[in-house]
Amino acid sequence: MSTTSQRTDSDDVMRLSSGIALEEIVRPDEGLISRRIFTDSEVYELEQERIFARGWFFVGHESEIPEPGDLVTRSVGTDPAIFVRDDEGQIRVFLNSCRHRGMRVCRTDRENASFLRCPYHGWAYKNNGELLTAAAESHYEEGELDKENLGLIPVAQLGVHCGLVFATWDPQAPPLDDYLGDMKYYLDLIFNRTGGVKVLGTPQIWDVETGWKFATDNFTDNFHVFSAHHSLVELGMLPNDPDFASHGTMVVAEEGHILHLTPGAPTDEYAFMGLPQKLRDQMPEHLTPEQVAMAEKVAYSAGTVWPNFHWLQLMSSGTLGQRDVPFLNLRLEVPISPTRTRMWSWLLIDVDADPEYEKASYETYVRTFGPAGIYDQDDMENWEDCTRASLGPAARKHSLHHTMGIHRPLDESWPGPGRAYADSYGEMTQRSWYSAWMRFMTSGWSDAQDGGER
Amino acid sequence: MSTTSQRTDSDDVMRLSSGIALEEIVRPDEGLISRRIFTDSEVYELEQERIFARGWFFVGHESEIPEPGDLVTRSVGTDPAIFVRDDEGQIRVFLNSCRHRGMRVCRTDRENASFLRCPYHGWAYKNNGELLTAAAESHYEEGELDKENLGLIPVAQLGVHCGLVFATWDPQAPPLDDYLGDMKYYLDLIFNRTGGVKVLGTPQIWDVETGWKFATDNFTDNFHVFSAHHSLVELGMLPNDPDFASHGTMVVAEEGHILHLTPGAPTDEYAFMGLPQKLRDQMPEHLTPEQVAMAEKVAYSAGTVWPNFHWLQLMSSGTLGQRDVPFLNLRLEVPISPTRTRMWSWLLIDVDADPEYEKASYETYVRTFGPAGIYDQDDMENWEDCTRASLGPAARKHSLHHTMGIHRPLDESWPGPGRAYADSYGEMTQRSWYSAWMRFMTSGWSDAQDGGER
Amino acid sequence: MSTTSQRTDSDDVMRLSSGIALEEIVRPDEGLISRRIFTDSEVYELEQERIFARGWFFVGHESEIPEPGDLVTRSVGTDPAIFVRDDEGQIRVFLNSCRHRGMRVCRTDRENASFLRCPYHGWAYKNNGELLTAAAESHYEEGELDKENLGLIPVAQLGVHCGLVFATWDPQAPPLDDYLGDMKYYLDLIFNRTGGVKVLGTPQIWDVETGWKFATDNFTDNFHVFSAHHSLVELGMLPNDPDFASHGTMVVAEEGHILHLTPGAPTDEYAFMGLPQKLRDQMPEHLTPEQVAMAEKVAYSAGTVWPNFHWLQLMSSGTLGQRDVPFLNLRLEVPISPTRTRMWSWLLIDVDADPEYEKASYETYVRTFGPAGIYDQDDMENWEDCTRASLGPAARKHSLHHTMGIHRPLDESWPGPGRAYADSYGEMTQRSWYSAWMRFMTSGWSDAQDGGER
Amino acid sequence: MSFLADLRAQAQLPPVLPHSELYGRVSEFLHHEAELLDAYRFAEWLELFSTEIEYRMPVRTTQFLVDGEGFNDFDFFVDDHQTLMTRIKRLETEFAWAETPPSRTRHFVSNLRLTRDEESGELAARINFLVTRTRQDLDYQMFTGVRHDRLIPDGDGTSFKVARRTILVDQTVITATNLSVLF
Amino acid sequence: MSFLADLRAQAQLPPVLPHSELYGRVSEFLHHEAELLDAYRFAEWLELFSTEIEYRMPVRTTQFLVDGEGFNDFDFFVDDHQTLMTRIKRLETEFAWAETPPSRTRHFVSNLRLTRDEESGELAARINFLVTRTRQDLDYQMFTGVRHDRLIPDGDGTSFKVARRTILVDQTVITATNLSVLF
Amino acid sequence: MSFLADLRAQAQLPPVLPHSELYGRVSEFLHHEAELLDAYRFAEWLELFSTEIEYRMPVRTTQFLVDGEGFNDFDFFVDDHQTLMTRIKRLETEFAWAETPPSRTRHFVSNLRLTRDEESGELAARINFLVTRTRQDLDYQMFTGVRHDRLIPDGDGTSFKVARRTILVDQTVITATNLSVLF
Ligand code: FES
Ligand code: FES
Ligand code: FES
Ligand SMILES: [Fe+3]
Ligand SMILES: [Fe+3]
Ligand SMILES: [Fe+3]
Repeated sequence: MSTTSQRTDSDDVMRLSSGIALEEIVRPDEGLISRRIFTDSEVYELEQERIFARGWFFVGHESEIPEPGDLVTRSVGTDPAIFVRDDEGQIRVFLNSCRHRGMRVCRTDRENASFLRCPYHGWAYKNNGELLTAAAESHYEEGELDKENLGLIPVAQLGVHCGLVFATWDPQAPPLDDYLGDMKYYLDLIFNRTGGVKVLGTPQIWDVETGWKFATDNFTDNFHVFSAHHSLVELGMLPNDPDFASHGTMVVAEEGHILHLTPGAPTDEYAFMGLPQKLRDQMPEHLTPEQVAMAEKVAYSAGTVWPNFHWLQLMSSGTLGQRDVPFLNLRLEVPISPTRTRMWSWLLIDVDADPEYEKASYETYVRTFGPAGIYDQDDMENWEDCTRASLGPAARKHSLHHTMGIHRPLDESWPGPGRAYADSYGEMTQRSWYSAWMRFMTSGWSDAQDGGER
Repeated sequence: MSTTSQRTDSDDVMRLSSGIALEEIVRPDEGLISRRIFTDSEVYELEQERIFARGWFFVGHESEIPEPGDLVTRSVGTDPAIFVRDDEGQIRVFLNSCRHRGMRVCRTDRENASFLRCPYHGWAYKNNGELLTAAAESHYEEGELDKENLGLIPVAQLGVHCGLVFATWDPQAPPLDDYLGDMKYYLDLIFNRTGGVKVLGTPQIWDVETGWKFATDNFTDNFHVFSAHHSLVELGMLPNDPDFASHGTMVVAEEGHILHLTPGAPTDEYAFMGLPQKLRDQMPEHLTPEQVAMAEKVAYSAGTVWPNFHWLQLMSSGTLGQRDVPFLNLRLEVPISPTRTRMWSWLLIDVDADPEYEKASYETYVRTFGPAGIYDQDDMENWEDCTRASLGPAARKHSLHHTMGIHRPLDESWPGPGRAYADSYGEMTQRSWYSAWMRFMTSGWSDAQDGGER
Repeated sequence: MSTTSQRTDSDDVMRLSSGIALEEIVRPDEGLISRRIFTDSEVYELEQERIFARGWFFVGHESEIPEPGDLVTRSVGTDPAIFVRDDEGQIRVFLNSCRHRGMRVCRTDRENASFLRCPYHGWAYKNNGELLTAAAESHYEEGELDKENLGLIPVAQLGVHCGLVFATWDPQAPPLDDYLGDMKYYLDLIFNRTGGVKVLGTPQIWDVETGWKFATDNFTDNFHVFSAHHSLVELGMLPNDPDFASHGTMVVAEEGHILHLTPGAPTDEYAFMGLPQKLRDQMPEHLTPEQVAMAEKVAYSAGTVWPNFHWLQLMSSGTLGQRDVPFLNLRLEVPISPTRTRMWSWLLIDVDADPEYEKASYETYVRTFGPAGIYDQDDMENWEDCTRASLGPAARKHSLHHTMGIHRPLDESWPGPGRAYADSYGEMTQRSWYSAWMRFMTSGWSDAQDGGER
Repeated sequence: MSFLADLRAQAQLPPVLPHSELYGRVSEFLHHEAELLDAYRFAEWLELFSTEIEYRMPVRTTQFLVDGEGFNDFDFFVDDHQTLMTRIKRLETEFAWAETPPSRTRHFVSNLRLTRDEESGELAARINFLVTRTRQDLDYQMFTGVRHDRLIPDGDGTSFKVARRTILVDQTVITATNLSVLF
Repeated sequence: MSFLADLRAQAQLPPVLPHSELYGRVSEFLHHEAELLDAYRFAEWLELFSTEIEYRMPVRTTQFLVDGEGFNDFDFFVDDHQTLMTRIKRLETEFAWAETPPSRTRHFVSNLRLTRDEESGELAARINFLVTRTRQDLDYQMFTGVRHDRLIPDGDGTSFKVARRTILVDQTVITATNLSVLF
Repeated sequence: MSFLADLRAQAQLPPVLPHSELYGRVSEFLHHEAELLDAYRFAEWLELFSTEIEYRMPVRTTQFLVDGEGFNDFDFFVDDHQTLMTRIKRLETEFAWAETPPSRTRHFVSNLRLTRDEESGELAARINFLVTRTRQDLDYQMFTGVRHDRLIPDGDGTSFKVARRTILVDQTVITATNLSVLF
């Protein structure tokens, strides 16, 4: 649905058609975010154009399509896409829609193909996107069929960092390298710590009846664990200490790119993300000494590349009486409607992991996270019930409160880039996320990514 | 969805974004109401702001939460709410949404609780709404957490009449006492006739695929019975006389607050609402002589407190060959979408009723009304098929016809307040309802409730 | 939902509320049609008013209601309608909505009735639409109930050609005869070829999760067959020649009224639409010699009366090893939402067909077309996947390509009316369809139907 | 509620096993009954019920498990033989609009468990039910839950009468318009 | 319609009871058949049908009950052995797009009733069917109704062939895109 | 995947027929198990499982049929006895929010097929499952698929323990919020 929301130059604010200005109802600096933006369909439609048609989005990991012709189907933003390695070995991402009549060209989740033939009329594309043959070509008169320009529609830009493939539909977007900026330092810390990481198997995908931002908001939130996952506290599988996950650092690497790095119990087991010694030993080769020192103090980390891509580097146990085991999980929220979101979740493993560790990491992830995970399932319940409570005309006049740490001083001693804050309980990261959201919603690219939390 | 509907001061009408003025398509004085307003999503969205965020809504009956800590979950307007008796015994109504991240704080239909703990991060509220503890409180810097002002959001105003609890989200709304005005006289007649009434058990709740106003329109409509419930005529359970329910009075107590009072067969059995003698004997103690005389002539009554709360005081039988038994039923329509509505239905019983009568009244209600009732189920069929026939672009250009009794003279002899009309077949009540609807849709509170049917 | 889309006189284009002009994104002359118009809800809402409230729509065939009182329920445009033969034998079409409170008056798919009684309050209408009795008539005061003017709402205009009944809700629409114009020549060719055609049994009805125009676009598309129905090529039931269905003629009879006439294999079996000799022999009696000569070269024909009515005159086989048999199929798309469409499909048979041929034609149709047909089921898959690939904010910025035959010269030798093109592979017909769509969407009736493809 | 305790007590009795004749006959009986309902053969259906039938569907609410299963003191159905008869006669008029024209229902009888009280000879049958409904041109609606029947032998003991039926629905909010369907 | 009368006549025969061997074998046969369909083993599935198979799904309309059950003179399926074979061969090509990539269907066989014509030895089996379908990343679609099969003993009499199948759907409007699914 | 080959091999064994005592006992066992789950009697439910239980639900993807049924190397569940115990203990806390307050589930056990390995005496039971869920005031959610169980005789041989359970879901995208439900 289109809307008449517009930026009025006269007063320089973004007004919804009801006259409400986004600037009035979303005030990240004060930690006040209106419930309205989480469920409103006009805001949702604006997001499609201003965020999902413009931003950088995670597509997948290089390791998912190792061989020429390997192909999986994905979403880029909210558009269906093909993530393929072409016959030359180059990674490409295309809109999954035939240039002719718009048919989904690839209709499986995964296959290996040198060319893709559209079922409708048979247009055939090479896996590098070129149009090989149209249908009934001889029936086009001269000049009617510009085959050169009718290949699959590629994303406007594609970028890879640590094997993580991102893409944007916007040619005006800054290059990925600039977009990630100081976040690369932390992506390296997580994804480049050893001789590389790879995706295990296939992602889990499931739909949750939630506005997408309720899910997104949850990922760098460390202090929900004690309550939201209190069943595990009750079972003795999490420390019975409300502050247990607070002894770390929260970082705003760039506006909207946010993370925390948090130590576990003060034992060697929880050092270096809990990785096996063999993998720990690889770190100095791949990380700077500063990063290695940082990694030593990390058992738990979550980060968000704005807007909807997250990593979870966690240690947990899915089994009473068993030790915590680390795993590295990637997450993506793809909005389906104002109140429905598709969740994607991948498990990564260090390529040099031993089989026993890989198995333990795999089983721990599956048991604790993903739709059947004994942690994750309660998160979804929260997102859905937040959504349902934010739909009515009374509720949407009220703000959520993200005020924790508004006055917290910067941790000037932090060696890494970005704005760091001691104590990994806080809402600095979410405020930064909503600041970035406001930039996207109200500005063009030129001013969408400068500055920090004011 | 937001809209650009607005009141244009220049021509002083409320225009939809298509340019259509509500004043043109809704003309209660002429009995012409456009099908458009029953299913249109822009009208629905306007209703959310202009009616459901502003009006007075039935929440429940005091007897549903007799003990401190008793709590049931409800809707107030279209927002989720908690209806609770606090530890001091005071009745309170709150938005069911945590001040922190908006989570539904109470997630059952009923419980008894001294405090409510939010699952997400653990904020705990006392049952009087005060915030007892937030999460990770020590991680807030000074001034970041204003606990005093972060209690559950109460309704703006709460009012009780005859144990019926009403609430509004609008601080500008007139007090309930003023809002009900002359309707209190009739509420007293029904709900204060004996030593009090109480809710039996729990409400029935069910969803109907109808625009909410098709249901609302039906409640004071007495002349649908002979056709809509003709199966009961056929079985001999209703008189085979199309005029059988017409020998009463229709009253517009205040604009939008409407009712009828209708006698049954001219026997003692149908006098005084058909109540057992023991209860009839209580009437003089609770009602004025004028009201007692009125009650004597009532077997059937239905009334609406604008917009969506109704009583049904009826006598019927769910069983071939068995006598009619009275019951007192409360109804509420809560819109879910332009074409979907949640129906709530409560059964009340006089507190001094004998067990046998209570049982008979209960069984009669369950068998005849509610979703499985042999009367009610046919009403829902009508509402749904009215809705489906009113969706198309041709249908919505045409008006429904509520013209019966436009020229009917006032019954000047009527002893009670309000505008009364002899003959309880007529559409005076619905016209008044739509007049009130127009006031709410087009005006502020100052002019939303004066005047009468012109 | 209403919108603020409007034609701005200043720049004389039709702008969506986002500012996009339809004229920019739909350019039939260039064969460029934006994906946006296929799934956008603002466009959908505009279509309701500008197309479905104004156009001429197929209602049914006279033979479906042969006897007085025969009645079937239909859609006219997107409004529910009653298609009835009154007691005088006259065919009538009414909005299926009671004048009183809007109830569906007829609630079956088919019945025979002299009058229709509304379930809600019992208003009774004669099958010519007149209001016979209202409810509680004696309770209306004088002048309150204008029975003369409260009959069922008839369509504004009704027209019949070759037994095909069309109707429009728009009194300003040109008469059917003018609207069909030169298309009548071809309708005669198909529907008046023998001593008449009649509907067999009852239509098949099913819902497809597609924008309606993706389905509509497919009907005069001849060159999809080789790919979309390639399973039948593989089985040897279609020629293994991509050009096999190209040797005919495409005709734009009037802007938007389009068809193709295509020969089959060059044998007598495929001449004269493959009809049995007995029926072929009737042709000279009903058609002009020119038309008979035309019919001789037709095995396959599909045509569209703008916007959503189609015929399919085809020869096919549902059984390996069995000969092709002809059938005549009527189709209608009724939009339910921007992405959902109800499909109607009727089978016609020549009234003078022998039982064996009728049976063979019937079985062939059922096995090959309709929801279980081994051809048709793959078409629906295409429409749904086109729809799903056209929803996102990236996809909707891109156009579909209907460029085949843009420069194709007219076939000046064609004896029939309209603009004809040799070669029945081409997108001339669809471009004409979208030109008509643009006229309807942007103009009033006076200029909605002149001119041709520029 | 007390009726739940009663139902639970019956469920504790040793099961009559599926390969037994008794289970077979009860299974056939319940399938036959379902067929009668779906075929609008209501009068025949009612003949399968004892004149003492207690037919009940309690209202359910969402409560914490510690507070019970959410069946409180209210019902959607509380019928006896005469009221069921009334419902059926009503359906047979041409004016019961909720079922005129008729819905198409399908009663799926699943997971039959059977117990027998050795002393009284009474049988307790419980099933998982799935009832689908479509009417006019509308999409499916659905009802699920557990149904507990007390059966008493009838005639020569090879057939039965339903003496008590308790229908425990899964939904707290009936999302399917109305309960014009029998269970 | 006449075929309905025929089906009703068969249903009047005394039931073969669920604990009997015959019922057990028919039950196993129908479950086996359902499994073959859901596992895309179409050729094996067709082997369970007599070469004389009449396979039919009539179109349903909403009518008043007094006017019948709404099955009029039109069908969604009217197949014989050769046309079923054609469907199956088609599904085995890689180009039957409605099922390429394949849907995931699940055929639930419920409420089996069985009768046997003592004279001819022919069996009539009727079930309530629920068929669910999901394909690609889409949500569920659903089909329900009653299916009537005429079975003839096969081989040593312990297995069967389906000689006639009549599929009576509950919906008048198929809300599930198409009927690329077999029943 | 190799586990599919294993399951297919078992399915090739001759069927234990529905009228047999063994089938009857397995049927009763599975219905009993389903009832325990729907009644939140999780501890009793787990007693029906061998301590060696392998409990698994693989993730499914849409692939062309020639590429297989779409079960690749990832799971939604990969549990053993100790992890199932952990899930159950968790559900018994009052803080497992996804099930506090509890969902109302209904497990429909359908199309039971049973085979027996003559040598080992092990049983393989496969069913079509339909699980419906409603919670709070929400509409139905649904899960379907095939479930393969390896059963081993327990005690005097009249009951069983589940030694391996493989749950093959039909959906590639779980459209039902989460998998807080057990199968
Ligand atoms: S839509 Fe792809 S070839 Fe026509
Ligand atoms: S949402 Fe309630 S405590 Fe955070
Ligand atoms: S709605 Fe038809 S009679 Fe009242
Ligand atoms: Fe969490
Ligand atoms: Fe009524
Ligand atoms: Fe086709």
